[in-house]
Order: sequence, then C-alpha cells, then structure tokens
Amino acid sequence: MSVHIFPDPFVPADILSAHESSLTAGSFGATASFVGTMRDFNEGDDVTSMTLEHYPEMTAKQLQQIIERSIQDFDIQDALIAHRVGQINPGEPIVLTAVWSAHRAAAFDACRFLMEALKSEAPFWKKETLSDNSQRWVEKNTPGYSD
Amino acid sequence: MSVHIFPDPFVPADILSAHESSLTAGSFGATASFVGTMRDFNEGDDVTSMTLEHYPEMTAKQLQQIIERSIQDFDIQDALIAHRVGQINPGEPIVLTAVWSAHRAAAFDACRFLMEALKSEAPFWKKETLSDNSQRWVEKNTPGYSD
Amino acid sequence: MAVYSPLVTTKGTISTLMTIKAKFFATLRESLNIEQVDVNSDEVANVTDVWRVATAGEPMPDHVLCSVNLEHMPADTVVKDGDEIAFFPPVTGG
Amino acid sequence: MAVYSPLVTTKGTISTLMTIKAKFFATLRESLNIEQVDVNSDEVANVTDVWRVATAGEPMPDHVLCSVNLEHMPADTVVKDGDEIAFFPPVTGG
Repeated sequence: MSVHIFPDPFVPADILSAHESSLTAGSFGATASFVGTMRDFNEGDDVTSMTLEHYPEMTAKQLQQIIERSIQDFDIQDALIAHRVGQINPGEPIVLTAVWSAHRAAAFDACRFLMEALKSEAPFWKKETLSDNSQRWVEKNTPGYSD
Repeated sequence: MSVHIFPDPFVPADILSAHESSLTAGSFGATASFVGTMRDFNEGDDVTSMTLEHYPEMTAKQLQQIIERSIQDFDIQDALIAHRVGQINPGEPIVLTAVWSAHRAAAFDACRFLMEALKSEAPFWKKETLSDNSQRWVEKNTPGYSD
Repeated sequence: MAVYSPLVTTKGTISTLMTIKAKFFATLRESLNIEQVDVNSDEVANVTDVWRVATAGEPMPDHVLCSVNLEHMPADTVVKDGDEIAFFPPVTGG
Repeated sequence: MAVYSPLVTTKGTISTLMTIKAKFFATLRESLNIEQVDVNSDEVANVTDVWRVATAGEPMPDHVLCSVNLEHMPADTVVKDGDEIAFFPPVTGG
C-alpha cells in the first residue's frame, strides 16, 4: 500500500506501473483505478488554475488510514492513493486511486470507497482562479454515489 | 469511443494514454478504468497459460454496441474497451475498460457496466492449461456485483 | 459471407440459390468436431432447425447460446437465406 | 510539535509548562488571518475553548470541522497539554 502527495504534476500511469512492479505478476486478476483531472470549467465558469491547500501531517495520516480501512473491509490485495497539492493547471491529474484484487467486484467497490472516503475526510481544500483572475474556494464536494 | 482486439500482449497504460490524447485536455474530470489480468491460479489449480477463443465479427460488433449503450445510458464523454485473444500467459492483461466523464459517479458506474456487459455478452471463451499440461474450458463467468 | 448464386428463371425473374452458414465455438466446436457448415435454406425454418441439420440430429445441450447475424437471438428465431447462425456455450471473456 | 519545558517543583515532582497548538486552514485561515497560534493549556478544557482563546472570541461559523492530533474530532472533545488542534471548512479534495 502506498500514499503519495505530489507538489508537482504526476503521471498516473507511471505511479501505477511502479507500484505494480512491486506486486507478484499473476497473483492478482483485477485492477480498478480512478483518476480525477482538473477541468477548465466549473459551475458554468472558466477556471484557469487551481490551488490545492492541505494539512500535510493530517493528510498523510488520513490517507494511510483510508487505505488500511479499504484493505480491512474489502477482499483486496493492495491499494494506492496519490494526490496533487499546490498550483494545478487544467488537464493535470489531481488524484489517483487504485486497487488490486483477485476478483473484479472487490476492486471496483474498494476503488470507489477510496475516492468517497478521501473526498469526505482528507484535509484538502481547492481554490479556483477564474478567467477574470478572481479567486473562489470550492465550497463542498458532492457525494459520488448515484444511488 | 474505441474497441481494440489484440492477438498479442498489450500495455493498458499505452492504450489509455493514446486514447486520452484524442480527448480535449481539461474537458473531463474523471477517468475510471479496469484491467483484468491473467492469474497463475484458478479454482485451486496452477494455471500455466490460457487460450482465448472468440468469434471475431461478433466480438467487434458486440463490444461496439456495449460502448454505445454505455454512452447512451450514462452521463459520460467517452469509453474504450480493449481485449486480448489467443494464447495468454499469467500476468498479462486480458481486458481493459475505461470511461471519461465530467463527474466520478458516472465514470465508476459506466466502467463497471462495460465489464459486466462484456463478461455476459461478448463471445469470448477461455481455455486454461494446467501445470500437468491438461486443458479445461472455463465454464461460466461469475457476476461482478457484490450486492 | 455466404456465396450468392443468382439464377434467371424461365419467367425471367431472378431467384437465388442460398445457404445458411452455421458456426460452432469452443466446447461445441470440439465436441461436435464442426467449425462451420453450410445448411440448405430450404430445409430449415428456425435456428433450432439449423442446429438439427448442421449436426445431423445431435441433441442440443442445455445452455447453448445462439446468434443470428452476430446478434444474440433465441433458438426459435426464424432464419432466412444468407443468415449466419452461431452456436456457443456461455461466454467467459473479460 | 509543541515545545515541552520540564520544571522541577519544590516537592521534587516534575511538572510541565505546556501549550496547545491551534491551526487554521483555507477560508478560516484567510478570514481570521491566523495560520497558527499557541494557546496556554491552563485556559482551555475542550476544542471549543481552544477556538475561543485562539480567535480572541470570534464566533465559530457553522460547518467548521475540528481535528485533534490529526484525527477528526467533535468540538466538545477534551484537550490536553501538547495537543495539536486544527479548524477547517468542509474538505474539497479529490
């Protein structure tokens, strides 16, 4: 299991493949992953950049605990969370969650759990810069389950 | 949207990044993906290799239709399916599904739909070779929803 | 695709001598030892008939799936000249 | 981490002069113009007290979240010497 906090742009595929090279090939059958990417619009406005503030010591601890809970609660082999902080431009990845397991149901469930848990618990805060150079804090994450 | 059938090993990250380069950066906020990988064991036995038979014309048509249904039924921007055929060794990817959307709920839902639909509808058949060189057909896919 | 052989009849209209293609996959291909066979369309009304003629009367195992022109279809589906019918066990891809 | 200053009392037992660290993030950091402040542990019993002393009596907005030693905790949580308390708005990562 691993937690990464990146102050600079990261490439999700590189993080995944680096992590996967530490696992035994042939031992897992399912990998579910999710990447959240910065969009250039939000709530009807053009967004030119974003600053992601966080509480570093708490972030690391909370993300580690979220991964531990996923491994305890789902039948999975391993999990990973990577999160960007600092100034972010549109098109750049913000977050990566990934899960490895024997079967697909647990991988899908756990990958989604990681995203929902970090979106509601991990101490990150987004501040958007709009095209007129004004700034605004994102107020609230919306729940990610449609049902 | 794209469907790929590979008779030789493929690298999911390469397929994803090639596809993503055709999308407008900043236009999507969520990417959910799933990779099914060949395990070296199944139902208690060591599996040394696998042959994936398919019905080429029907496979292409069914996978295309599954992608079209996902775009019709979920609020997503784009989707991709890649599937391996022929002889496969443990540790090699068998299937990749990926979905791009504005928000994460639709990406997760649609990515899972792609896997469940292809597992129940696309004309592929797995034949395993065990460590004693005997061969057996995989009889049935199990459902992938835990609820 | 099936081969179409147009014939001009004595009345001057065009008829065709047609076949239905039957394909077998995976366990069915192995157990019946048939990969593909053409069936005379005059002899068959539906998919079940295609199975009977193509396999020379072998009983159809439970859980056999059928397709007509690359779409999943039930065994009582009516067939027509030029159709491609396939028989296969439950799919196990992904 | 808070600085611990051990003192030997006249009775020979060891006491400590301690502080509680209070941190503020995002909108709270900006609106209060406080990033971090130390609070004398003698003046506070729980997290709400830490807010009151650290902000010199500013009312606590609705929906403020609190943490004690990097864990989410309710505002009535009892605090002790050396604790690190943080106040922040709803999180918006991911």
